[in-house]
Amino acid sequence: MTVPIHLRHDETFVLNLGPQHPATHGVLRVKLTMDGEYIVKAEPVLGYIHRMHEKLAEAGTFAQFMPNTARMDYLHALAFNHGWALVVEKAAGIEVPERAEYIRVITVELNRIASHLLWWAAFLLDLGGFTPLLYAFDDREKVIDLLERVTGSRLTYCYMRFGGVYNDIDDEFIAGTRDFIKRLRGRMPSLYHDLVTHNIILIKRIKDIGIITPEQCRRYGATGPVARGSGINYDVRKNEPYSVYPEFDFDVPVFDECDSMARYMVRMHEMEQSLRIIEQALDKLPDGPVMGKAPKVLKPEAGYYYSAVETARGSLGHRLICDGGKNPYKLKLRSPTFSNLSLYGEVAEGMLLADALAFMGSLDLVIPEIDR
Amino acid sequence: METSIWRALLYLVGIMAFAGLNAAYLGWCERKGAARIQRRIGPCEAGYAGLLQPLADGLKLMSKQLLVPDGVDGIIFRVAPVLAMIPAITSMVVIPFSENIGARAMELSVLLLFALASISMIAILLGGWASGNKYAVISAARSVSQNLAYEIPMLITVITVVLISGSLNLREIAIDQQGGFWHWNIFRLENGHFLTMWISFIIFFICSVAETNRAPFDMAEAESELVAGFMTEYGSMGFGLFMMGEYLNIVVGACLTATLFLGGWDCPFGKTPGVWWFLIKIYILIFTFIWIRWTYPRTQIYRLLNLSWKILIPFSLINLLITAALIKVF
Amino acid sequence: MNMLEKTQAALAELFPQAEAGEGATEAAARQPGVLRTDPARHGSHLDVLCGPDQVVAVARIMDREGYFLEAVSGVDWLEKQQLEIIYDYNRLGGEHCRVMVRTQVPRSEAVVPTVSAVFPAADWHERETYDFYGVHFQDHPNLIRILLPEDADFHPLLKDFTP
Amino acid sequence: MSGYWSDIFTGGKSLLVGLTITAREFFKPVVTEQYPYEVPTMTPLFRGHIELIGNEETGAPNCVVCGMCQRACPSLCISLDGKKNEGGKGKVLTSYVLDFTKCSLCGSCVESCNFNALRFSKEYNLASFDKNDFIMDLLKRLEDQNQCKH
Repeated sequence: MTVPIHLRHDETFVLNLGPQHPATHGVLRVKLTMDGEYIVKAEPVLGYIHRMHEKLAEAGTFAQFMPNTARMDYLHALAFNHGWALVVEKAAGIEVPERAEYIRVITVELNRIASHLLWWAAFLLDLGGFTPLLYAFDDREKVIDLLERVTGSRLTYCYMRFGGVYNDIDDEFIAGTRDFIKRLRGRMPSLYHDLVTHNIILIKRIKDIGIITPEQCRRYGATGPVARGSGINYDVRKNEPYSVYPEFDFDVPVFDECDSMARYMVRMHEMEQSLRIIEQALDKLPDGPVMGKAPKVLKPEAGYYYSAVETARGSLGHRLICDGGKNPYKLKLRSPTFSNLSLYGEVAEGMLLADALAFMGSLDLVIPEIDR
Repeated sequence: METSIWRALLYLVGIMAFAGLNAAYLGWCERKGAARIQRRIGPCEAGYAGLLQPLADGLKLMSKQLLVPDGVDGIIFRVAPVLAMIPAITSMVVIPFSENIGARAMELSVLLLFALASISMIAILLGGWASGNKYAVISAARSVSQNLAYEIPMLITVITVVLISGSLNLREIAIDQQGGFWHWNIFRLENGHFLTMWISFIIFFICSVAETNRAPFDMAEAESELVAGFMTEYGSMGFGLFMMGEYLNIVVGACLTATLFLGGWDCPFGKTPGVWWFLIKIYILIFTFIWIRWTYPRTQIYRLLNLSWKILIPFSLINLLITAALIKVF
Repeated sequence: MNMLEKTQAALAELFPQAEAGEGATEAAARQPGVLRTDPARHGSHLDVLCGPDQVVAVARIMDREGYFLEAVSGVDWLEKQQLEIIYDYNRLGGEHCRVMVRTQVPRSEAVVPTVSAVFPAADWHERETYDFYGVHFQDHPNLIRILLPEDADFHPLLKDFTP
Repeated sequence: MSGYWSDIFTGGKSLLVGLTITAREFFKPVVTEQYPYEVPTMTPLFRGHIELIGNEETGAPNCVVCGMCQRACPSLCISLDGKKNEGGKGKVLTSYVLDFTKCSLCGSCVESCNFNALRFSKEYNLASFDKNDFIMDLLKRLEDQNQCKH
């Protein structure tokens, strides 16, 4: 939607959206300069849930940081677990048994589905549809029950270990996962697509809203579904393969429309692709140990290490610098939504308030991950 | 003379009781309905199946302090919730529940209803404006433009009904439709009105959803955008009155739809007309309101205005023309 | 010529005196220049050490070559009394190539020109580095606290910071 | 203009489809669990707060006060103390206090324990008005458990 009126910068008022606001899903504050219902300037203000995880990483040993990783992106905690395990394994040169890699992929992808389901639910809530939230939670509950079986916790997992995973999966988990795949595939067409995706109100609400050009994505470093909704074929799992992802046959959904609808469709298709990955991983699952040989006290060689994983929100990077000691010397977390949100100000300019909130919902923000 | 005083008292009490019960228990119905749609069970703790929940909510709201924040326009702030409630109750006066039950059968009752309906819009405007809250002011402005846009197609469709029945009296309109569903305005066989009247009915129904600020047209209290819209600063019974006003407006809208299009108290099979048929009709309509609310996401303010100005108004005008032509031809 | 070699050649022009070397990253006491690193071990293909005055020129080259800025991070080398700023560049799709650009400034006078004019992504990342390390980014449009409260008077990631 | 009509028809149809879906769900059974009338069963791996494991026969804690759990804990929420075992070798646990307000249930302590002295409890009903309720004396908890057993 183009700006139909000329914005008058002399008659503006400031609207504080947040830190407590139903649409920001957490404690994000956006300082909006408004002209009526049109946004003249949008300025996100961060840091309301900042916990200085990077300093905490320096204060403890490598293993002691593992529980912290789940507290950042609490919706896709296993990917953060995975990212941290990967970068430390890279630095310390730890081998991971194949079965553990498969289990990692299965659990991370299950968690990705849960994350996308919750995004879908929350996005619909932003758009005023309450019922889809409960339907999505019904499915998400099944995923969480499955993950609780293997990890022992429901949301903030601490499941990965350097050199493997904490616990092996059992037959019940495998059977439950297969049931879930069947169930989600059965429910997807009617409860998700017929009720919501094809709904004219939703289409009119998010189509052509929040256009992010591919160039903007590159300049702001947007990744994940935001970039893929703008026609950029970038997925860390494909571009910079890690773990056992190269062994699976899956597609990276890319949409060229650049609008909120495109981002919506990317995530809906990603759930289907994640189901495919899980299915293949369950079929190929090798036998063997789930924990490799790892020294009890890690002392990686001094040097600069970087490792990226694809979370539900984009590319998560760990920039780890070691000095040969027991603790990380420096850890920088490159969280995907931090970069994704930074383009909000530029894109939201000239939007209507309601559209800007729909656009914000389509970015899939998780505030603790932005603030770290 | 004495009998008419008793009659007036009886109707006063009756209408108040009907309004009060509806306002309280529609909240319960809404919560239960929403819960069933979402496969929950809804309120279940207070009384059997949560039937005492409205009472508990009412008690809680009444026992709270009526907070008037600093910097609001005190008088208007206090008056607005009352203003939201009064017109809704007053509207009940002219609604014919059956041939013999109805407080007042006025000649211009349709006009009176619409006049009263626009007062509740003013209540929202005043409430939002007096709050001095930016969200509330935006909500008030939205609500006014929305109600303006939807009153036009609503009135035009009502004119088609009035043309057919030849009266502005709701009771006369209902009596005109007696004798089975093929006499109801929506399916009226006579003069071939069924060709256009079902469209009128849909337009009227959409408009009444929009007029009562119900989802998917709840722009005024879009909670994910405007927090709670015009109600942001209200607490305790001020908030309670707004909520009750909203539910009463739904009841009035359903009554009006039932009377104008669905034959009022008439039985669909042409036998045993009576107040129960009227009640069945309005509660089916109210359930549809609830059903719609818990199915769709919210629309956007300009989409909503587009719907009114680009689709509903042209269609209702064409409908009006065809209806008038049909009456003239036959 | 693949992306890696092309980028390496483009970046090497900035360092006329340095010799193109290959191998793993040596300790930080190395000369400015471009170095290839093993991506399987370190995660990045190129390790560029440049002076603070070359940061913007590097960013321009990376922009021209179609890279995006992944992150800006600071490191406090307390023993050497130096602050190091690390810019991670990566490619959005196509051939994967990650370039780590480092620059070092003295701790007492930590001033680096901003690259936010080239990559708006740097805006928030630089604010974060300022927030945590007190590195002053010259000509930054809005260099204020981002994650810490606006009235904070400390830089917590400095190694000598004690709460 | 074609967009106008297709919007009305396909849009209207999509709205009706939506209504039929919610109507269908309306008559399906409830899926929620009515806590506290229905109590969920915890999976065997559920991580509650930690508790001490007692010896099968004597009921005395397996703990040898090596302090590995204390060192492994990222949030410093374990404090334990022991005294020299009179008449035997090693140490005897005298106090084991878990500050559950800081615990993040990561399980590092359980993993670090080489003497099978720690495990996760299955307790999840842990609401309280008092912060001090979460400073748990695990030794006392073990004694209570032993008493229940006998």
